[in-house]
Amino acid sequence: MSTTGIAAPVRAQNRRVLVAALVATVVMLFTAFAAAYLEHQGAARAANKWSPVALPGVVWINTAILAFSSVLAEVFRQSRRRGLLWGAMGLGLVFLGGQVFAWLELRRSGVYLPTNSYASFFYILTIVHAAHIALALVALATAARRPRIASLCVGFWHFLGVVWIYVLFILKGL
Amino acid sequence: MTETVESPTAPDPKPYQWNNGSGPGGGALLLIAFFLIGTITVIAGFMAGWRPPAASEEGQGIDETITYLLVSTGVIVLVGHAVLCWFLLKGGGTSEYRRPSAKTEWLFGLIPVILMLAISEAGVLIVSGPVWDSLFVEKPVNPVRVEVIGKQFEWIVRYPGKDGIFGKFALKWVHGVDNPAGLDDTDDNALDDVLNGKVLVVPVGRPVVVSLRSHDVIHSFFVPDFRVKQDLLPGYTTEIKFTPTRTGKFEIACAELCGLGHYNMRGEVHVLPQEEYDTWIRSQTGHFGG
Amino acid sequence: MLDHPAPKGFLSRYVFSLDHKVIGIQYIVGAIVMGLVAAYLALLIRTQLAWSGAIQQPEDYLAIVTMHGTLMVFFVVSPLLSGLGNYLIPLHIGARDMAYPLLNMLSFWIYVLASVIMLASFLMPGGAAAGGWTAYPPLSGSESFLPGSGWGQTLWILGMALFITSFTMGGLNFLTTILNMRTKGMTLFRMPLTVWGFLVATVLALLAFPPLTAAALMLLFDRHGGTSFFMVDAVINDQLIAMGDGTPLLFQHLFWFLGHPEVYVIVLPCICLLFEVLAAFTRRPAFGYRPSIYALLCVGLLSMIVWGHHMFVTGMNPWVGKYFSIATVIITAPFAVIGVNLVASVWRARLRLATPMLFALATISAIGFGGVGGLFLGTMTSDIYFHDTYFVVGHFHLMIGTVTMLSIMAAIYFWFPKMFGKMMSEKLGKLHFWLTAPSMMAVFILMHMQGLGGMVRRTYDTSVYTYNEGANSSLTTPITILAMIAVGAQAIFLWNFFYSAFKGQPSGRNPWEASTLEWEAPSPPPHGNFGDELPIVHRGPYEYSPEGVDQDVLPQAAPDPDVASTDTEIPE
Amino acid sequence: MFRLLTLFLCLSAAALVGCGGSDNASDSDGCGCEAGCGCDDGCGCDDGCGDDDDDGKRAYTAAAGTATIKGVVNWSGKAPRRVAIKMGGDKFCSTAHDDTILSESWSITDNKLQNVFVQVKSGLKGWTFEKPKDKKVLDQTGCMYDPHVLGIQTGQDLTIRNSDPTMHNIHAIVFDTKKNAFNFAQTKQGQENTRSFRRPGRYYVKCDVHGWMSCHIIVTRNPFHDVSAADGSFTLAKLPPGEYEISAWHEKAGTKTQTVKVGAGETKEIVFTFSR
Repeated sequence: MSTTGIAAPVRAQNRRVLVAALVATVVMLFTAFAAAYLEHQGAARAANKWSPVALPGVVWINTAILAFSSVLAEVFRQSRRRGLLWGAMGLGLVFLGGQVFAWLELRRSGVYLPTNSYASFFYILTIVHAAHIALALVALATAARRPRIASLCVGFWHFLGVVWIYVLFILKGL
Repeated sequence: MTETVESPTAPDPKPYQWNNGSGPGGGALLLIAFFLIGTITVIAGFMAGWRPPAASEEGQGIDETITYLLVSTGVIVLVGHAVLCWFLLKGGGTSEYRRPSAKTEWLFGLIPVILMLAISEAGVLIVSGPVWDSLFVEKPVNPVRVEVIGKQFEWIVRYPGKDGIFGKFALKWVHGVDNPAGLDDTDDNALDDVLNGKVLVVPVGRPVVVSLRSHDVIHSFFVPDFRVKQDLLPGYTTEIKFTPTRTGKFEIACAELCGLGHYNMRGEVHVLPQEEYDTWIRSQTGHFGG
Repeated sequence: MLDHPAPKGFLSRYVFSLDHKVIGIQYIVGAIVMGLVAAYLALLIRTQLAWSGAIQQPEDYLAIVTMHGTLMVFFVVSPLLSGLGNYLIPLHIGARDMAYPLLNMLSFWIYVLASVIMLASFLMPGGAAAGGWTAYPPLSGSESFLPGSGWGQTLWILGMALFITSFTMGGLNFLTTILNMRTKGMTLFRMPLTVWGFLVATVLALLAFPPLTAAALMLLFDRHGGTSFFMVDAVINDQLIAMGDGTPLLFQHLFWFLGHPEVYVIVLPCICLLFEVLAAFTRRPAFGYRPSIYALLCVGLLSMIVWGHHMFVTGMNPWVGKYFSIATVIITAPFAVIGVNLVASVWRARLRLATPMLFALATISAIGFGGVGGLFLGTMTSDIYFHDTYFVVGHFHLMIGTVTMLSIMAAIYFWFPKMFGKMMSEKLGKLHFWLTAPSMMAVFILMHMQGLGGMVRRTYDTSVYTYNEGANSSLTTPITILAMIAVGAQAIFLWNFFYSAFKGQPSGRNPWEASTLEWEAPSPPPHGNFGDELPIVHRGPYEYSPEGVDQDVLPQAAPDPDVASTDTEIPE
Repeated sequence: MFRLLTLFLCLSAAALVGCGGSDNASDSDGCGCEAGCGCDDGCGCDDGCGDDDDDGKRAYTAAAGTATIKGVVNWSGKAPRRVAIKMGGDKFCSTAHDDTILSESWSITDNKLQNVFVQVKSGLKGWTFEKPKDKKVLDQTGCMYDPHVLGIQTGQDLTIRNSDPTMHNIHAIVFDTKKNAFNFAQTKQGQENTRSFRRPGRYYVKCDVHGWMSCHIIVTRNPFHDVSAADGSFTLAKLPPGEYEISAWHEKAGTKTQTVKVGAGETKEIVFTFSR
């Protein structure tokens, strides 16, 4: 009689499928926002009401922070030095702080959530992304003690970094 | 694992046993039910006694699509039910059974694919395509242009007036009876615009292009006799075209849920002969007296 | 054997259970409770329509219509399928439990929380959400438009958000379990079609729900954050209310990007489980196993790209409309394959007309009617006439009401012995069937007829217009009476269900002499489902009446080396 | 809230038992504010909050009111054009009237302005007023509101009746804030619902089904208000003696005020004159 529960390889495969599916749902979520953004932009441009707001400079610093955090996490994944993970998470927290700073910065310049549709999209996209980052930080924290899920958590962290680039691309490039 | 698991093969006390002797007792009833429902539906669909006769050219086109679909799918449903009933009645007994080969299975997969693709795409492209084009793609010749405004819960009909040009409007100018359409009373084009409450008056035999806009939520302009329906979106102007083929009074219904008075958002279309229409439109004075 | 030990106390066994079987039954019972509420609302709607007396106010009527739709689609049928899926998937594929039991339990309890919040909508000032189950803004965006669009709508959004969370958690679990937890020998193409149905539906749900999440979030911001994603300046009581310049159509796109696949999420498992019931009661293999699977995949794929057929009359670009119409009617092709295979499964049957079989056969008929009704709505010009009439109501009630309900009934009657180790009463079951199936079919087919007469849906009083007088006066009251019969008959089912669960005749391990894996387990299956060793799968799921064998059925798990079957080698 | 709880319970009761009863509970004006002077919550209490003093409140009785202010509202100049209402499209309304119905926003006969709301704006410092026992009635008849301008005291019951065999909905907003006050439908002839107002202010009422139907409800703290009749006359009776600021408001012509001093038993006449 086996007492080991679900076999380890199956377990590992389960996790991969789970995370892959999760990634797919997050992609769909942000794609939906991107589609909404495009639709709004089209309508607003047609009515000559499209007025993008200059992004606060801090978002570029945030991008660098998130990228560096990803690098640290990746090195952790390969070297399994836990200090690096704490570093990555610390940078993640700094990123969240930076995002809050960006929101405050926009508020100071008189750009609020309802100001115009570009501002609305900036806030809603960054808020949704920040919520994902916060959840991923929790996942990373658990990864510190459970090496078996570390790689997947780091992978998801990279993915959220890519999502952040996607968000910036929506807001800046589209 | 501490729990002792019951062996899968352990015998149960009084196990249920399928009684082969009971036979397909309900089979005949089932057949009757299927056939009745199917036949009645298809025949009733053909009769369609409740559908008001089409009163517009586009409506006749749409009716053709409906008839085409009723015939083609009616046959499919009837044949399908007949086959099912035949299978049920005939049964297979306990005699030897030849398993359908993979080839048969694929063949029976291919036949419905081809059949349904032919029926459905012919319906879309051949039967309904030209009607769709005439509604939305082709430019109407010498149309009557009218505007219908939807608001909770009524229709406001606006004519361009003597100058034939719709005047400027904005929501901020809307006020009750004085200015229900939100016309700009400083715009010369707007001064002679005619408002006609909930009644749309149009001539027979000419295409009518109705511009639609909404003051609040989404409504849907639906004239069942003309078979046309078009949503009104706040902030946008949409258009629908129809060509009345006979005179009379028809009803306008709101087809999109718009609030607690949705069911009561009734309007009327009066289709007049061209001369009567001309007389009528000439007798109308602009809302601002222009 | 399992990550979680066998439960000891009442709470861990029956309430906060990690066992997929208990969670499955919890889901089913929860859905039955919500179903009673939703069915009651349906009767209120029908009473108002048939005897438009002083039964409700229009604002209450709209709230009832909205909540009936929302509850039925998201809180009754979806969780019924979550329940069946939870119960059946591990048993079908030979697993001891779902991949993530804790996630599974959380998913159920979040569903309970979502249901409570959704029902609390009725208690809000202004009443429950009343903007329709589609919740189109601007109507659903401001209290100024509709009393129910106040806090009732906010709770509706929160309830939906929680439901999506719950459904996503369940979906992740289903997907992982089906892909990874199959027992030895259970290849993808040996899986019962029920599992295939759940697999495709799960993938669809995971991809389609996030856009609704986005839409709900934006609607929430519009309502409480002052944004104008969907809201547009409006005139209310002659006063201009500045709401911005959003795009109301955007919501419809996002909603139907979910809404259309959601229909298939609901319908596909229901259709697929029919094959299983049919096979067991015809003693013949399900016809066209592989073609059905490919058709299923095609339906799933196509369902993601045809949402626009819900929006033919919104003033979309005519070429876009044409595309959506062409793509939509393509779906009839794979669907017809499934339909033909269902009918052909009865070919040369050795019929056993037990209750589950009756329900399954009636479902085939409902699929026929519902399927062809879809053609009328997918073809762009006929949809101009039928859009938002009772034709639509009849059509989708036939597909996601009748087809789902009848096939879920077939499933419950079929797998009840496995769930409780008892049989449901056949007599009561047949009575239930003869009262339910014909009346349900008739109700919704007659609604199609009303739609042919152009009757507009969501109307509080249908007698305002004269054009629909015929359809209204001759059909509305009969429909209501039939609906009352259909709902009333469920009392028989409820009695049968709960009585038989305790006092039914013992069923034994495999009362229907069926072939799939779940019948290898004892009834009800113990903690861990199967005994010490998981069953090993030797062949496809429906080896009834095998050739050259003196046996009625070859179960998937039965090793039978002397049978010359093409499919006996065990892949690793 | 309790109304809705009742509604829910009603829904859960029998299908055939009517829920009409749940409507009759006296309802708030949709603003959750207690009587008081917190004017910041946007519930439209615009009448002299500063006048009320917590100290020395005297309860008003009919015996204290011996003075009367009478008057007339004049119109000078050419009367503005009145818009004719087109009631076509509605099965009932279009046949309800034989002659043309004109919009009620300007109703001037012989240079007398009708539908002017006259009230005591200030000068009642220290008085407190009981909730009146009698009800006011807002009728919907012939697809018009009767009356077009209605004054009512806080807490006083307003019976809203539908005398037409067609559906009307009564959609009231607080005029100043444009917030929803109430919005419900009366579907059948003879249906009555009761509402009352907790906060003073102006409420603009419309029937959304019949866009021409509108009326104004002005809620005051005291019973001294009147609406000018067709001959322009109004009466503010049973006032306690004192000096008052009287305001006259017309939906189109705006507001005018006068100060009048009346002694015990005295009757004073005043004249308001509006023009374009």
